[in-house]
Amino acid sequence: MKRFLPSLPLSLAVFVLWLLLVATFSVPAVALGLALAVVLPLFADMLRPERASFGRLPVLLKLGAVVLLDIVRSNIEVARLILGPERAISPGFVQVPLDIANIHGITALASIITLTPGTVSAELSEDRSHLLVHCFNLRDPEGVVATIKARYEAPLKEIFP
Amino acid sequence: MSAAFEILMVALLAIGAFFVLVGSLGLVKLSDFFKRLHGPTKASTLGVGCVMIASIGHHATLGDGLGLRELLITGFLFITAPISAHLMAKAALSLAEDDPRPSPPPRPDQAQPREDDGPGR
Amino acid sequence: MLELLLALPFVLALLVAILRNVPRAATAWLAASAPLLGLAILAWFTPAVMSGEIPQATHAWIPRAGLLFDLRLDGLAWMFAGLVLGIGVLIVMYARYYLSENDCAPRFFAYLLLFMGAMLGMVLAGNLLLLVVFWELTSISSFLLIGYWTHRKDAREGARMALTITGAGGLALLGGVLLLGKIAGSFQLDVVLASGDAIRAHPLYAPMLGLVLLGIFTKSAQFPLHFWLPHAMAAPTPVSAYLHSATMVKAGVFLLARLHPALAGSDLFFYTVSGIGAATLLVGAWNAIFQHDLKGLLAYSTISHLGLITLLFGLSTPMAVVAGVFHILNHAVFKASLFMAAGIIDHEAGTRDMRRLGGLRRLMPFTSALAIIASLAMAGVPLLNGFLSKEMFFAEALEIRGHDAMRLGVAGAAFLAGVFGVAYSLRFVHDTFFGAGPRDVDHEVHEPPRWMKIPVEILVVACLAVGTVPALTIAPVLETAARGALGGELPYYSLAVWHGFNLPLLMSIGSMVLGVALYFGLRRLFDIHAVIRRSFGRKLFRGNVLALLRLAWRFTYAIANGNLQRYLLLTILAALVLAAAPLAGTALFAGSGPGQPMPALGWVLWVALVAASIATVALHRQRLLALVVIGAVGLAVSLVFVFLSAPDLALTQLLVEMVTIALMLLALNYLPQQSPPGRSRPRRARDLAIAGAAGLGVSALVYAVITRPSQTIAGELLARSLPEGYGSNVVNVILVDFRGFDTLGEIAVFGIAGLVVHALLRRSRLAPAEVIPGGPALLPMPANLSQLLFPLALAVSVYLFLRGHNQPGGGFIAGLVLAIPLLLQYVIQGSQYVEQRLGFDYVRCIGAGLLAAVGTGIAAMLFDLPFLSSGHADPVLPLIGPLPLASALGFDVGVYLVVFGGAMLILSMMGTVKPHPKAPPATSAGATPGEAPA
Amino acid sequence: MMEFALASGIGVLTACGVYLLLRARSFDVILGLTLLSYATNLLIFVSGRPVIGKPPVLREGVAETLANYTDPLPQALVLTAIVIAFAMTAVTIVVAMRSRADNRSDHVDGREPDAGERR
Amino acid sequence: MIAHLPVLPVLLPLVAGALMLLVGRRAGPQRTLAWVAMAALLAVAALLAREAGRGEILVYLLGDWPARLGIALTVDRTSALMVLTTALLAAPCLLYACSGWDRRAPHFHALFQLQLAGLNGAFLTGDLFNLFVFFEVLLIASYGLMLSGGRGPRMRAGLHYVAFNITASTLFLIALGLLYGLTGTLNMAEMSLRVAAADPADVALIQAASGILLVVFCAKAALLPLYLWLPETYSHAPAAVAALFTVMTKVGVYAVLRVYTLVFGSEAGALAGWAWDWLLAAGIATLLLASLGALASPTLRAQVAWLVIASAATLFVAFSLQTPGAVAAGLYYLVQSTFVTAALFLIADMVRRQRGKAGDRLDIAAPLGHKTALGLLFLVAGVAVAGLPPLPGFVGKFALLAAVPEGRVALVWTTVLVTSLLALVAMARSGSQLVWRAETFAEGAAAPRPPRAAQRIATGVLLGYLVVLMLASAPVLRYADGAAAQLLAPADAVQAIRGTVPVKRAPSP
Amino acid sequence: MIETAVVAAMYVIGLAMLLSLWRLLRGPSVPDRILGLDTLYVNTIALLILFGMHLDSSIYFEAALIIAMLGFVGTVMLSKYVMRRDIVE
Ligand code: NA
Ligand code: NA
Repeated sequence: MKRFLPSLPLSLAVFVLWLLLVATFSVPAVALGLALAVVLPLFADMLRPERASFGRLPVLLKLGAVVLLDIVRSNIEVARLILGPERAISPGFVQVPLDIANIHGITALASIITLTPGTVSAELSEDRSHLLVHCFNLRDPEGVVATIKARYEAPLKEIFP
Repeated sequence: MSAAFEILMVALLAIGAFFVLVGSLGLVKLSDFFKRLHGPTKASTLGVGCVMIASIGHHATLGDGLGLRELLITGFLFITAPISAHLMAKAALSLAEDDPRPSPPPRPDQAQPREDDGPGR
Repeated sequence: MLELLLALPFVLALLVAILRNVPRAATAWLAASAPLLGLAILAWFTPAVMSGEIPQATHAWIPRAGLLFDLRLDGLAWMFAGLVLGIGVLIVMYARYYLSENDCAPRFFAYLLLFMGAMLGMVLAGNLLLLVVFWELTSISSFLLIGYWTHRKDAREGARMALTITGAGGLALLGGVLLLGKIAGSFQLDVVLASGDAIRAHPLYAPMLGLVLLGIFTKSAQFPLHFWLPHAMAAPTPVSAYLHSATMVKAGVFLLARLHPALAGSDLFFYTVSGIGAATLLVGAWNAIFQHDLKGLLAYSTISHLGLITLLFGLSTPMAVVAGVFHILNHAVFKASLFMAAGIIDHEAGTRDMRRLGGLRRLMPFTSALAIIASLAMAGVPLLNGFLSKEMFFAEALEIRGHDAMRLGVAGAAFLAGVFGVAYSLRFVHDTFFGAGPRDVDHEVHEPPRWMKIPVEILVVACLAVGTVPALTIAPVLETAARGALGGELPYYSLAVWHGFNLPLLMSIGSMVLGVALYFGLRRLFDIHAVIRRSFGRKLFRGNVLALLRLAWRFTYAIANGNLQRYLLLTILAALVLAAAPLAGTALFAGSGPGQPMPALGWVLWVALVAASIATVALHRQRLLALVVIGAVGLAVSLVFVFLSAPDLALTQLLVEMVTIALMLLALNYLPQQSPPGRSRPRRARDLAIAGAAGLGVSALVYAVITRPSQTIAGELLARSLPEGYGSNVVNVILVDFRGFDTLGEIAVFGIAGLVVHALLRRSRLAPAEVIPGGPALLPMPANLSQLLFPLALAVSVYLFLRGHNQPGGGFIAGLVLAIPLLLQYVIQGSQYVEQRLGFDYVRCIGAGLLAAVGTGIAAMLFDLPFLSSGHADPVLPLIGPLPLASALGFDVGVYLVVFGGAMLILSMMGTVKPHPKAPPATSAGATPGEAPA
Repeated sequence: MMEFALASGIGVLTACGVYLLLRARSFDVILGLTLLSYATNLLIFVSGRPVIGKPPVLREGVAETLANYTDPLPQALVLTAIVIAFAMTAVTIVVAMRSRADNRSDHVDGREPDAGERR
Repeated sequence: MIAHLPVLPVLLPLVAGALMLLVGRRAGPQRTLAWVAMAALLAVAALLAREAGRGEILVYLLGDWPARLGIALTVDRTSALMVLTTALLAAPCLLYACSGWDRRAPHFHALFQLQLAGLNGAFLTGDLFNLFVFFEVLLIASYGLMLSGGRGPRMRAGLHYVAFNITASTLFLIALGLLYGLTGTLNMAEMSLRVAAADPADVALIQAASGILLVVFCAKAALLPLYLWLPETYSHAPAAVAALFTVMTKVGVYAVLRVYTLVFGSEAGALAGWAWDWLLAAGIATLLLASLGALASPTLRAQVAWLVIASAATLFVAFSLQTPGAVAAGLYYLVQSTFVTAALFLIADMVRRQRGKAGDRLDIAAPLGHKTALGLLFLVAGVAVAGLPPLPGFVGKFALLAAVPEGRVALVWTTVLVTSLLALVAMARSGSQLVWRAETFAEGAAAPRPPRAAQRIATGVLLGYLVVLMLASAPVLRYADGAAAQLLAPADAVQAIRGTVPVKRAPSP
Repeated sequence: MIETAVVAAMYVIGLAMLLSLWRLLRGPSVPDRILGLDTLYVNTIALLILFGMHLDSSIYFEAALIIAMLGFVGTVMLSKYVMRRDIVE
């Protein structure tokens, strides 16, 4: 199975993408979508990405909701800061120690950090033990680290065990 | 089309345009690269996102019927924005005169080097 | 038969050249067989020619331009052919012994026969253009013969000089002949000779005559273009004897004789030709006295005699023409023998310098006797042939009609030349054969081989025979030849040796006495041997050639100075001038079309475009910055496409922009990061002004065009796109159907670009401008995301490809959407990582794509439709249903493959350039051993 | 007004391109050629007369005339021109790289100008 | 298949080039493919010339679209002659390259075929934009041919060549955009009608656009003041490539001839023949300067390159006279000058290889291996290039001189005759320097290996063409007369192009 | 109403683009300019979507999609160049 369908989530993603693109459910379109969903991940697999087992779906959905909410919230927060006087902002870097070892997990975490306004993941240490994060307004480094670990890293550890 | 829908659409457009503008405004106004780096993330998330939803609604009512293709744009932005932000940050770090990075706190539990090399090599 | 006569020398020249490894005697006999057989043929024609017939052979060559291969053997041609062949036999015989063991005989004889053929062709030509053809051939073959001893500088220079002068004359002659043909309405000799009056009356007569005479005078070494002839003496003596006394230099006077009926008879002709002839006569004779080299003396003497003949033809009376023809014959005979004698002397004594020679009559009495007799003929001593024609010349000089001053002048010149002639002949005889013996000669001097003398003997016998019994020997020949030259009735003339005691005889005697007196007088006055005569002509020639070369050099490299900026500047200026010229003074611009309003957003775009362009210029010295900024220009341009209804263009521009940035960044690594401060301020100001003018000009033109109503055929394209091209994206239908041939060319260009880049970078090692310390950047997180992106992008690529015919998209766009994510893998993961895993052969990809596109086009041909005709099918597949298929899809597959293959070939080659071995090694501080830069 | 904006925009691109084209370094010349190619692409494009919002992609029920769609032909030409320009740029860039490596100068004439004649 | 004849000269090399990319890099299959394609192309070109020789204009509607909508290939005598000349030239060039260069230059064979496809496309197309595309095909292939396997100075020359040509192509596009904007069509025949019927207010604009176009063609043809790029480019190209390039300037000349007789020709109303006066002046000036350049050249190859410019300039002089005789003489001269300059490039290369370090430098005396054979080849080629009889250079020049109309005689004759003399002096100089002045090899020094048979044969073939041209002057000139007649009376061509109906499609909707 | 809002939003985006352009042209550091370009791309996506709404057409969707999907490639390469010079290692 792994040989012909290396990554089910990827196949699914391709299929969904295809359906969204063609925006019809005609037989040839769906058939082609299925074919692509099989073939394209095979191509991608030739690049031999690091594999990961995929954990619990409900956690994923919950994490998604949290992230979306955080995005909205921090968007507003950052917009306020930008429009306000600049001296109110005190930016800074913070090293987030990582518990999660899986590269997919790390990637997801870093992406979430970047997508959430106010924080940008700037660098992953070579041993993948620390993520360097730049905060737009860094008042409480420990607090930021703790929030990240609790809100995002913990569920991600469940998703990518 | 209901007035409520219309108001919702206008609001979405307003919010979207606002965040896009704020992002670019930050880019101009802020004094330091790392501060500015936070600008476009607004634009690419909430800014574009709101416009996208408005567009879905618009085409669903006026145009070719319901299509969720616009979601793909946000989807792709969610994949690509972190990559570019990450690399820009790394680029800026590599140019920084004195390293602004705080040293990582010691982590006794992960002292030994990892075995797998990762795809980056 | 005439054709055979002409072909003989050429055929044998080829034979002689091919048969290189045969004994010299065989080569010589082979070579001699050409003139011998030729003489036989000529003899066969003789009765007919003598009876006034003109055998003719005509073949078409380029009839449209009046060039016929027409051979014509009238009396003059017959005489000249006889001269060429007869002396030719003797020369071959002589040369067989003359050439040394080191000389390559086949080459010599081949050249000689080539020349012989050219000469024969010239005299036999019945078409003036054909005559020019052979005329130039004589120049070329004489060039080869003069330069035969290639190792000698004087030979090379002499050959070049002769070729330059006679070649120039030949070109002038070509011009003259073309004019003559225009005037006469034909290039056929018969026609031209018959229309003398019309020719002389024509307004173009003077320029035509000038050009023809220029040809004649250069060939016949007339003053002041005579100086090449003495330098041609660097040739082996047989060549000098043959070409530079008997035949080639006679080509000029031959032509003078040939065209006499057509050209002569005007005052212009009379004064020019006789004036130049007289000047040459005197200059040549005077110079001959002071030559120390035997061949030099003979060369100047030849010049003088050619002047004499020219003068005679210039006088234009029938008698003068007869005398001229007669002297041609006589001079050929005695001068050839003299040259051969000089050659024998050179051969035996090892020198031709009269200052070192002397007393040879004791050492080689027989040869001396022959040479002395020939010299006396040259001096015009009675009972020898030279006397007869000289006497005729004196007589003619005294009978010039009308002009008293002219008569006096010519007679005086004739007399003076006679005096000089006696003087140099005497010098030749006295300094060589009498007096004290040879000095500083390392040879034992003795008689030459038997067969080397025979040619000289024959010629000297001829001198004597003609001189004593002219009526029995030369009279019929002269009559035939003169009739050919005059083209009609001959005047009365007598070839008797004794005409009574008259003024010409008095002149002869006088010149004899004064000549002897002059020679000994000069010797007494100052040492004639010490006179050093520099060739003024050569100096002038050399100077001119050098000046020409210098001028050429200066001109050429002042303009083509190897500076690209200048080339580009000139190109832009040329375009500006040619575009501005028609517009100067016209009130153009605003067309009649109503202008469209500009939305404010458009101005935003305008500002972005203009600001980013100007910033690119302002920042261009910091290259990376310029690249970033130019990216904004590209984005602005694609937005223009978006707003102005061109979605395909916008897509393409966006994608190409990305790839272009990639290319430039890849290259920038191997180039300096900054441009040094460039040119001086005035230069910059100039460039700025030109750039401004170009921009203004383009703006004006564009504005003028787009405010005019359009008259495009595009309406029909729109209408026929869907029903006949099976696509609703009209742009794509144009690309793959209406103008599919353009696209085929376009992908060929794209594929070739890939090949070129591949060829240029495949094995090359380049040094990066700067190596940043540290190993390759590790980007695990972006790598992970980009691997996720990859299959999704592929799906988008397939989608864009499939819908391209009906919606924005298509093969090109899809190909790039496939290539860019792959490029991203290269960037983020490194080339080694990608190529080990995804080993495409991009070159084959290009080939397959091209084949697919062409194949789709060819498929139409199987249905008897033209290449690239589109087809359409709606197969109904089980389970899937109807599947609309346009043949354009096949074509687009080709585009897709080529674009993907080409783009990736370019990018991957540029990305995987090997660093130059001399480049500083990347000091990888933290890198593990496996991470050396790929 | 739009015509004027387009014409002037193309003019500015041309002027900037020409100025860079006349610089002495290969990279500057390549930049100039890139700008010029933008200018020419736009020029060909507008020769079909610029129209906002009428892309030549046929829609059902809309008459296939120039009143409803913009002229597609120049667009096809520009597409070809873009591709060709890209190919040419690629080759130029590689030749510039090789010339720099082989001749040790990125001067377009393959050698550094003497001090006297800076250009 | 005969119906598809016009497109085959493009398709054959294109397919061959594509196949070469698929069969891998080994020389065997590559050469086999190359020669099969070459033979086929020769046959096709000969057939095409025979068909065109009948006097009808062959129109091939690609995609079965009427000429005004799609792209039509148009074959008249001139284009068929160009295709045949190219094929005849290419064969010996290929042979010469097969003596070894093809192994050292990556993708040589594919690039060679694609170059031929580009050349033939440019000669055959009847569409102005398609002409641009094929110009680009042949140019980019020429970049590859010139630079593949090259180093150092060749790269510098290549950079000049590339940058210059891209600039010219940019101008080409500008001109095309303006012309399309003003006339609304790209088909030359169609455009000619629209130019003839142009609104008087547009005439100046059309002329301005066509002026820019003229600059482009003249840049490719190396006409004053745009010729400066050529000597360094050609003298740095590999021999077989330089020899093939001799037809590239002729593409520019051909394009001028085609466009400015058809679109702006005798029937173009206010713009009839406007370009030819400019061209005559520029041609004469170029001819003079190029002849001086030939005299000034430091190397034999540079000298030949200048002679290439001189020959192109001669063609401009001939064509700009616009009389049937002069145009025909020009076409004849075009063919012969292509062959002779190509032969000279090959000879220069062989000479270079026989002279050791001195190469083909003219100012250094050096021994020359295999002097006799090389000398003979040089002699024949030199005679031909200097326009001396009896070789066709003379025939062409004299046919040209004979056809000069009254008012121009003094100017044209003086120029042509004087420059012929300069060429003669130049050839005599270089020949005597290289061949005659050659020293003997030093004792013990091994003489260089003789030129390979392929090299000698290739050169011999090119010179053989000259002999054939000389002997067949009458029929070739007759053909050229027909070609000139077609060019100077474009109405028939326009009629034929517009009148050709598609095989299947309706001519109009 | 919506139409007006769309147009107004487009103007706002236009303003944002000018601001991004200013950063792109002004610098001062290279990453600043890269950031400006990146933001310009993101702004463009919004503009394209709005323009599609304005025209009632989804014809520019692909352009927006491609910018979203591949627009960042330029950013990546430029940043990599700043970091390493050698963008394909
Ligand atoms: Na690299
Ligand atoms: Na590398």
